[in-house]
Order: sequence, then C-alpha cells, then structure tokens
Amino acid sequence: MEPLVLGQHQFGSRLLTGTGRFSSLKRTHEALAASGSELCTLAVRRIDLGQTETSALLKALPEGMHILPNTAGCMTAQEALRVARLAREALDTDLVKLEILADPMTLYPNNPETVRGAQMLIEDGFTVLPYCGDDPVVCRELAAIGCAAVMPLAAPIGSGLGVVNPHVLRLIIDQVSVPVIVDAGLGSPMDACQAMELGADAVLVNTAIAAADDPVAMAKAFGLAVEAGYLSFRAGRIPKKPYATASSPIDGVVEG
Amino acid sequence: MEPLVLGQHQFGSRLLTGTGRFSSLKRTHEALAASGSELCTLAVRRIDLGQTETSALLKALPEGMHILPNTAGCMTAQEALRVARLAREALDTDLVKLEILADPMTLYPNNPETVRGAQMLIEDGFTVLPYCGDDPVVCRELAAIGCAAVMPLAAPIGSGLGVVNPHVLRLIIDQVSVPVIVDAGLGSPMDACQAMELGADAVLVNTAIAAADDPVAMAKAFGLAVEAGYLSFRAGRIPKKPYATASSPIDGVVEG
Amino acid sequence: MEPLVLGQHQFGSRLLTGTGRFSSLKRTHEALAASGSELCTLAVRRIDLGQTETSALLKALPEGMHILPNTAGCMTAQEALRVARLAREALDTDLVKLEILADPMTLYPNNPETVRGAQMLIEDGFTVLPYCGDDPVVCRELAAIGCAAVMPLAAPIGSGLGVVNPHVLRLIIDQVSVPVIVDAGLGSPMDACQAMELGADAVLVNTAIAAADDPVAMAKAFGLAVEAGYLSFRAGRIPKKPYATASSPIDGVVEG
Amino acid sequence: MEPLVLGQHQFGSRLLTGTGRFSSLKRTHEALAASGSELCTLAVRRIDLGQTETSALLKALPEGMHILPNTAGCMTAQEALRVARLAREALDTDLVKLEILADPMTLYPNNPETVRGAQMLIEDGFTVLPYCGDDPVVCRELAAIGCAAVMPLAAPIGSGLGVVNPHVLRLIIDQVSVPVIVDAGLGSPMDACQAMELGADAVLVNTAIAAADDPVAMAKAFGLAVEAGYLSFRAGRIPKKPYATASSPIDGVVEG
Amino acid sequence: MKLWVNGQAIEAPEACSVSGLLTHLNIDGTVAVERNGELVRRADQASTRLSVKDRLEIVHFVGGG
Amino acid sequence: MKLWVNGQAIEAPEACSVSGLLTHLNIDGTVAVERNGELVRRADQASTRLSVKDRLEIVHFVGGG
Amino acid sequence: MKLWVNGQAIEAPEACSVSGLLTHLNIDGTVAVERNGELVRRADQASTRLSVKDRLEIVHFVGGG
Amino acid sequence: MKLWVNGQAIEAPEACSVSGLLTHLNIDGTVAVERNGELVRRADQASTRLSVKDRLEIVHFVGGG
Repeated sequence: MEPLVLGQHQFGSRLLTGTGRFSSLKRTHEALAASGSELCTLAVRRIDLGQTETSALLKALPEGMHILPNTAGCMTAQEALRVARLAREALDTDLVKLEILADPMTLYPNNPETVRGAQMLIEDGFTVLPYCGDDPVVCRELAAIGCAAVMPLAAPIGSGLGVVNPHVLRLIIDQVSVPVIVDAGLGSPMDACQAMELGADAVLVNTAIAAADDPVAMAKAFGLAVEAGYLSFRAGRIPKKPYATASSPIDGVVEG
Repeated sequence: MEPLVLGQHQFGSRLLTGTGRFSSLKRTHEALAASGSELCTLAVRRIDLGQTETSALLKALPEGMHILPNTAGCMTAQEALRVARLAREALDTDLVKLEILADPMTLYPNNPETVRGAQMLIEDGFTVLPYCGDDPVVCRELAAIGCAAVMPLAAPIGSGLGVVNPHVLRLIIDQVSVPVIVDAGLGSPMDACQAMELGADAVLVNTAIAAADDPVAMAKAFGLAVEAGYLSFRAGRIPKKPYATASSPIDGVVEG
Repeated sequence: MEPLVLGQHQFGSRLLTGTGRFSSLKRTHEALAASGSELCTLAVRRIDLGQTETSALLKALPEGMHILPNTAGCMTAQEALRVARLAREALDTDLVKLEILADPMTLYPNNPETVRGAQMLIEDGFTVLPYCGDDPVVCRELAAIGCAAVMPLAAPIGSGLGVVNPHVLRLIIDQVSVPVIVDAGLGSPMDACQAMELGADAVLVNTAIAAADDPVAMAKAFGLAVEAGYLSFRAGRIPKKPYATASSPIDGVVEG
Repeated sequence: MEPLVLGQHQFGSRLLTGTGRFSSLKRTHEALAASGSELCTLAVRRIDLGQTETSALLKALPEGMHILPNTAGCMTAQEALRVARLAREALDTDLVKLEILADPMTLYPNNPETVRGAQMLIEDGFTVLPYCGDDPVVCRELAAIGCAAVMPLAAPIGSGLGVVNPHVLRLIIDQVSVPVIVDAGLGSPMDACQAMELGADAVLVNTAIAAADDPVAMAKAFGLAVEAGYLSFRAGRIPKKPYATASSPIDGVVEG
Repeated sequence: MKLWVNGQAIEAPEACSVSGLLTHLNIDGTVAVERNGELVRRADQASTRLSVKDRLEIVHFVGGG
Repeated sequence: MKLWVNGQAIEAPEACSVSGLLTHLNIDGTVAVERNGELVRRADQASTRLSVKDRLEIVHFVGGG
Repeated sequence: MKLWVNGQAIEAPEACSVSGLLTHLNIDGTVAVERNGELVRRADQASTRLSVKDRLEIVHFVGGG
Repeated sequence: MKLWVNGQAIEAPEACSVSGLLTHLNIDGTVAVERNGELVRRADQASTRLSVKDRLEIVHFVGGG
C-alpha cells in the first residue's frame, strides 16, 4: 500500500481506529496493536478531580501510534476550536478530527456548522479532518476550503449498518480531490472492505472493534479487510453480469 | 486460522483457487502464489495430439499447492465418475470437485444428478466436494450421503454478482454438518469476506482473480479478505441497530 | 390486465391469496374480498369429530372466489396424491397446489419429491401448480413435465423477507414457458410489486395479509401493488444510471 | 386515503407528477390523467420570441390538476425568489417547489442555500416545498423555519435508482413534523411503494413516467403503487424473520 | 359396530353406509371420505356399506397457504 | 423604440405599455413579466409604460420536474 | 485561595502558578489548561500566576471515536 | 496399425503397449489413459498391449474452476 497522506503526515496503514467503548486499557492496547493502525482518535474531557492517573490511555497506546484528537461533544464551531486548541497544546499535533453534531439522538453531523468550524480551524493552523454527512456538495466544499481529508459517514455512529448508500459514497470519491476517510457506522470487516473497494482512501472504526466479542481478533480482521479492499480497488475487479460464463474450457471434454 | 479439514486432508488457507481463464501460465503461478491458496482446481481435457507439452499447468503451480481436479463438462453422474477416475489415476489424489451442470447457458448445477454422482464417487472411494445450488435440502442430503464438504454457489459461475442470497447461505451453514465452501459467482474480496462472515468454511474463486485487471494483486486481496472474514465471524460482530450510539463519552465535556 | 391462464382456468386477478392464520372467518371474508383475488388456497384436514360445522371456511369465501386446495403437510408424492384426490372429490376442481416440504423447520420444498409428485398428479388428471425452490433447473423440469405453472418461493414461508434473490427469479422467468407464480415469503405490497416488475405472472400471499395489523387494508394494498407491478413490467421502466439527468429544461433560465 | 395537506391546500392523490421529458403534450395529458395526480410541477422559462403559442402545457393539463411551479435552474436563493414571484404572479398560486442545485453534473441540492431560499420565500408569503438532500438535520431545519413539507431525494435526479438509503429516509420521516415528499430518483412503481411503506406522505415522479416506454400505463402503475404503499404503511406489516413459519395448520394431517 | 374414524374408535349403526355414517356423525358440509385408504366417490357414498373395523378418513377444508 | 426582451434587442412602439408589448409580440397565454429586474403585477401591465432600453423578461411555463 | 476548577470550587495555595496548581492537585500526566476561557501554553504554565476566583479547565484524553 | 485416439484416427506400431503409444506420440507429462472406455492403471501401461481399432482417450490437466 502507498502511504496515506493527510496534510504533512503520512501513515502506513489505512485503518484509523477509535479508542472509545473498550472494556479496559489492556484491551485497547491489544486491539490497536493487532489492527496495524498508526492513527487513533481520542476525546478531550475534563479531568475528574481526585483522579490519580490522567491520560492513562496515552500510555496504553501501542508504540508508534499517532494521535488524532477529536472534538466530540462540541455543538458549535467555537467550542470545537477551543477543544482543538487544548488538544494541540497538550499533544503537540496539528491533526484534529472535527466533529460537530446536530443532536444527541441521531448523532448526525451538523454540516453547515462543520464547514464554519473547518474554516476557523484551518485559519488557526490545524490539519483538519472533518466528520460530515454523505453529501457530495458538503464534501466538495470542505475540500475546497482546505481540509486535509473528508470523513463522510457510512451510517449513524455506532449503528453497525455498514455503507448504507454506496452510490453517494462513490459520487463523493469521484468528486473530492482530498482523501476520503469513511467514518462511522461500519459494522464488520466486510463493510470496511466494501468502502475501500468503492475507492475510499481509509476508514475509521471504533465501535465495531471495541464492542465486538473479541476486539483483538476483530481489530486484526479489520486491518486485513482494509488492505484487501485497497488492493482490490486498484486491481480492477471483473464486471457484474446477470448471466454465467464458464471458467473451465468448453471444448476437449472426454467423449464416449 | 484453524486448518480446513476436507476428509483426510488439511489445508492452511481457506481460499481455494481456480486456474481457468488466466492469460498465461506465468500469471497463474504468480496469482496463485500471491493468494496463499493451498488447493486449486484443474479441469480434465483431452490432449491435443501434436501438442508438445502436456499438463504444463501442473509444473506452473506454486510449490506446496494441492490439486483438486474437477469434473467440469460432465452432464451425467456416469461421465463424472469416468473423469474423476482418470484424474485420480494421473494425480494420485482422492479429492474431486464434482460438477454436473444442467445446461450450458445458466451453468446451474443439476442437483439431483449431482446427488447421484456424489453417491457413485463416494462408493468408489473419492473424497467428494460437490458444486451445488444454494438449496438447504440438497446440501443436507449431500452431507448425509458422505460428501466431505458442500459447495453451494454464491451466484451464477463467472457472473461476479457476489452472495446474491445471504439468507439461504446462512441457513445452509446452520444446517449442514460438513464444511461449506462457497463456490461460483464471487466478484470481489468483499464478497469473499461476506461469505466468510456468514460462517462459510472456505471460498473458491476463479474468474474474479483470473479476469481482474491485475490478477496477482487481486489474488492477494482475496487471500486477505478470506482471513478477515474468518476472524470476523469468530470475533462476534456488533449487532446492527437503526439508531446511533456514541463512541466518545457523553459526560465531561469542557464548558464555558 | 390480461387474464391469468392456469391450464383450462382463467382469472382476472393476479393475486392469489392464502386463507391460513386469519383471526376469524369474518376477517378472512373481508380481506379476500378487499384483495380482489379470484383464487385462494385451502388446506385439507381431518374433521374433528364432534365439531358441529365443517368447512365453514368455504361458506365464508367471497362470491366468485375459486378454490385451490393445497397438499400442505405432505412429505411424499404418494401422500400428496392422496390428499389431492380427496380435495378433488369434495370440491370438483382439478386445480391443486402441490406442496411437499423437506422438513418442518425450514419449510423448504423437497424439489426432487415435488417433481415426482407433479408427475403422478399430472398423470392422474390434475392441473398442478407446484410450490418449489427458486432453482431454474427444477422450474424448467416442472414446466417440461406439464405443470400449469411453477411457484418458486421468494423467501422461507411466513418469513416476510421479500424477494431475497431477484437475480435467480428473473432467470427463472426468462427460462420457464409456463406462468411463474411467486409464492411464500413476501412481506409487503412492495415485495409483490417487485416480483411482478421482475416479470412474474402472479403472486400468492397469505401470512403478509392474514398477520398484518389490519388484514383488510393490507389485502387491498396487495391487490393494488400487484396490478401496479403488472402494468410497470409491461410499460418498460427507465434504466438505472449512476448519475443524474435533468427533468427540467437546462436552457431558457431567467437571467439578470 | 386521507388528503395530503400542504399548507392551506389539500390533495386527494399522494402522487405528485413532473411534466418534463414527455414526448408530446398529448402524452403529458394522458399520463397525468392516468396517474390520478392532482398536483404537477412546471418549470419557468423565458418565452422564445416568435413562438406562437405560450404555456401550451397549461392547457394540456387534465381538468382539476393543480400546479406547483418549480425554481429549477436557480443556483441561489435570490434567483429562486425572483422565479417564484414570476410564477405566483402568472399562476395565482402561493405553492412553489424550491429547487436550488449545487452543480449541473450531480444535480444535488445545495442544502444551505436551500435553507436560505426557503426563509426568503416563506417571508414573502409562499407555501414552500423544498427539494433537499436526504439529511435529517437539513430536513428538520426546513420544517422548523416553516416549510409546508420537505422533499428529500431518493437518488440523483433522473437516475432511476430508487430509494438508495432507506435508513436515513425512515429517520427523516420519524423526525420531521411536516409532510415528507420523496422526490427525485424513483425508477419504478415498486420504489414509490417502498417510499410510502417507509412512511413518506407522498412522492414526486417525473422521469420514471415520462421516459418509460409507455408513459400512460406507467403513470397508472405509479398511482396504484402509491396507494398500495400508503395503505400498507398504515395496515402494519408483518415483521421480517430469518426462519419460516407455517401458514397451513400443522395438525390434523391425513394419516395412513 | 366399531369403526376407526380419523384415528378414533367410534360406534356406528350396523352395516351403515358412508352417507349414513356422515348423518350419524352430524356431518353435512363439504367433505371427502377415504375408506381403508381408498377414496369413496361422492356418487358412491350412499351405496358403500361399511364393515366392522373399517378405517375411515373424513376431511374438510381449513385455512391454509 | 429599442427594448431588450429576454436578452434580445427588439423594436417596440414608442411609449407602449407592458400589455401593449405583449400584444405587439403576439403573446397572449399565461405569462409573467419583469421590467428592469422588478416584477410587473398583472393589474399593472396596462398602466406600466416602457422606456427606451428597458430590459424585460417574459416567462411562461414548460415541462419540468 | 478559592478557585473554580472544572466547575468545582477548590482551595489552592495563594498566588500559585498553573504548574503549582497541577502539582497541588497531583496531576502530572498529559493535560491542557484553560484559565478564564484562555488557553495557557505549556511554556507559560510555570509563570502564569492564578488569582482568586479564576476559572480553570483542566482536560486530559480519554477514549473516543 | 490404426487406432482411434481422442476421436482421431492415427497409425501406431503394431502391438505396441500404452506406454509405447505415449512415447510414439511424444507424450511424457502427467496424463491418464482410457482404452475402450476402461481406465488403464499407470502400473499397467507398459504391459497393456493395444489392438487394431482400439479407442483411446488420453487426458491431461488444464485450467479450470
């Protein structure tokens, strides 16, 4: 695989991982290591006073893992900017996953506010990866204003439904000049493989790994599926046909 | 991965490969090697008199590859038995992919004749892997009479449509005691991953590799996708839900 | 709509209805009347001695409804012949829905036994409509031996999954010379419309009407959907295209 | 069916029709009459000077048909307001289908500009029906600012792909308080039936009727399918189940 | 005399016909009858005399799919 | 006098009204008119006098989706 | 002196710096700090003196998607 | 003598064996042979003498799915 280029950064794996919803830090470590991922998301949260250990998660990450802080929980561009700056200061990274949701029930991105937020963060020097709806117009605009990638959803966050609208995902991939990272809603490695076969540049997976019965095996499976889909898209699949075509030769059969 | 057990035989890879429709023997070799497959199908055909080299394909197979001769071209159980015996004599293997088609247009298996053929070949000492329709009753019967596996189709041979009926494939996997190898119609690694995630024990791929623009890369992709699907099925995927569930914590967000 | 021709019989509606699982005879009557169906299935069962009223269902059928007795419950061709003869004697009809299931769990048809049964019933003078798997080879054979129609399943009986394999259904419709009646598994009017748009000649619906919250409204909806699908198939739908095409004119827009 | 209520207006049919792409005015008349539709869209275009007859289409509409002028061709809210006012003045209707596209290739709606346009038109006294993306956040906002309905797309205009994302369409229907009219991309009556079964209040169909081989029969089929889907949604369909359930009684079978 | 009807033992009048049995059992709807595994044609129901221990199947029609 | 109608230059009678222009152009169906970017209400078409180089848009209705 | 940290009232040494506060609270991992809505750069944590009733936000990193 | 091999008439040395025929035809890869519809075991190829007008099928392995 060629490296995934996000702004000034390069990554050998095209599987981005989330770190939420794991049952323990040990599991987080093992699963992320098994996935082969080189970039994982984290959320920024207030320290609970009296808590002895802070950011223990950071120490639990596999060696070589890069960090992509997110702005989860923000409902406005202004809040997202504030959280992104805190993360940058603490982590020394200009990477940020911009996530501005419209409501706590559907967890759908607020696209117009996300565009505003992306503009503010880009002006402030961030390498912005915005989570957004699967809307080609929004994705084009995010690319046009300077986002390092776009991150359209496959399905609602945590739903596990997979790529519910492959037509529009292909349209986005065709029309957007920056990398397309499919985020949210993937349920199994097959879904990740499908996203990559549609031409996505990478996928981000959290719940489907963390909430699997065996997160470590599932993480490895996602890593393999992403590579499979990457290779497949570039290897040029056969067309679909409604009728059959023989794979064994028709002539030369033994006769009586 | 645990080994795939077919009768007395064991294989490390769960990707079976076909050898038809490649553009050259060199390509065949490279693709099969890249796939990681340990078992490939061959067809039995009359030698063309005057042909200088016979069975050149056998020499082109990667080291360690085992051979699964097929009975392609046979329309009756009797013909299939005859071809299977020729293959066994030449190759010293009791393995045979029993393929009895109903007509040259749809290339659909003739299920009742396949059952008859399987009985004859089993009595004659073969380890029989029958290609068959995606019919749970037929698959159960083939298992009951002693086939070492069943090989229901995903879609018409060479169509590349993928698993057109996942419901019935799951039903077959639930009901059949011997390994289920999904054969025919897979179009891309995602399809192979899906078949394995449904619980198939292996898949057989020919056209989707041989007729891809880059068969070697595609072969590797299929190998990865099969392993991904194998791991995923055993790792216990998350359920599908119509609504969203947050992956980042809801509490502890920075406030004004 | 042109009439549906089954052997010597003609019907104005292309919706066949089942009469099982209704909550009352009154509901059965109302739903069947609302459906516009002219042919409904019945099962043959032993009278419960001491029961005061026999075959009350017959009296509850709407005026003009024709009867299609089935052989539900039979596991062999011989049993089916016996039940069919009882029905013919009582009802003065040569029509019979031949149903020979393979097992009580999947309720899948036993295709080879169904072929045997069809042969026996045809020789005995019946107009045979066999319920069968969605297997083009089996359907062709049933048509070849003289069945008046074939009745491939859309999905398992009562599952409500709809047409799980539209590819094979289209293949059957293309290849079979007698009417194709899609039976079993339809869940909603949309499914019936889809079956008809694929080119089916009729559909048979039972559970999706009888077990709906409002069977009468659902019956009417199925009647409309079947007619819609019939007209649509013959009206020649537009092709599917991955990209957009304007419906309003592109030129002549008001300018500044 | 209950009437469809759009602002102060009521309509007996839940099929809205487009008038573009018909081969003749005669065909337009016949198809619209066959559809049962009571509301059809028109586009506003410059008169071609020297043209003898203007707005001949208006005279070709079936009796009782109401008119929904659209703003097709507009790329900004300001242009849309201008076109809407021209239409209102000429047609004496406050109804308008607001259509602001993002680009001429995908014909995707520009959602933020559509929201702006809707605000301007509502302030100007229009009953606004906005064509928009299948984005629940955008649809909620359009409803909140006072649109009389929302018109999310099923698929790209003229593509005939049908409801490519039923999950998000259901989400929109659940979350939006005003009528949801599925617009654009429906390919066949089955698609219209599906949209209505998902709970849509109406559908708008143009290309799938106008470009069918037989637009008149297809129009009638769409009318039937919309009513079927309307009834079905309210009649409470059976749940989908992976396994079979018998429709004929299990007991009382004839015995030997 | 003793007969087996639908798997149950019953008592019926001596030498009654199939029609007689139906009347005896108060059955008058649309039914069909098998006697000892053989279909009894409707036209023959009145003339077919039953014997002790005959096995009869009497069927009617119920809802089915 | 010279007017611009739908982007084309035309000659119209001096000081004619919007109604007059429509008659002059043989337009009598359902149309709407803008003059210099402003909608002309139908009630005002007879009384609205046009001036040289006025820009007019005259629209009607065509098939659309 | 009294400070507001993450919405809670706490007591801190008079005139302590941001660094001092973190030490006081036993916080030594990777964190970031806002003072009265303004980010405090890490380089400035030692030199930034706090005042009574300052509002501080101290954040760290947790699992998220 | 004349033999039928894979449907073609050929001339072979009198009374040659199956092995002899393969050598005569320059065939030396992995093949299997039927003589008059009966499989010839490999172990028997050298000892099996052919007769005039024997029908032989000689097969090898080609790509297939």
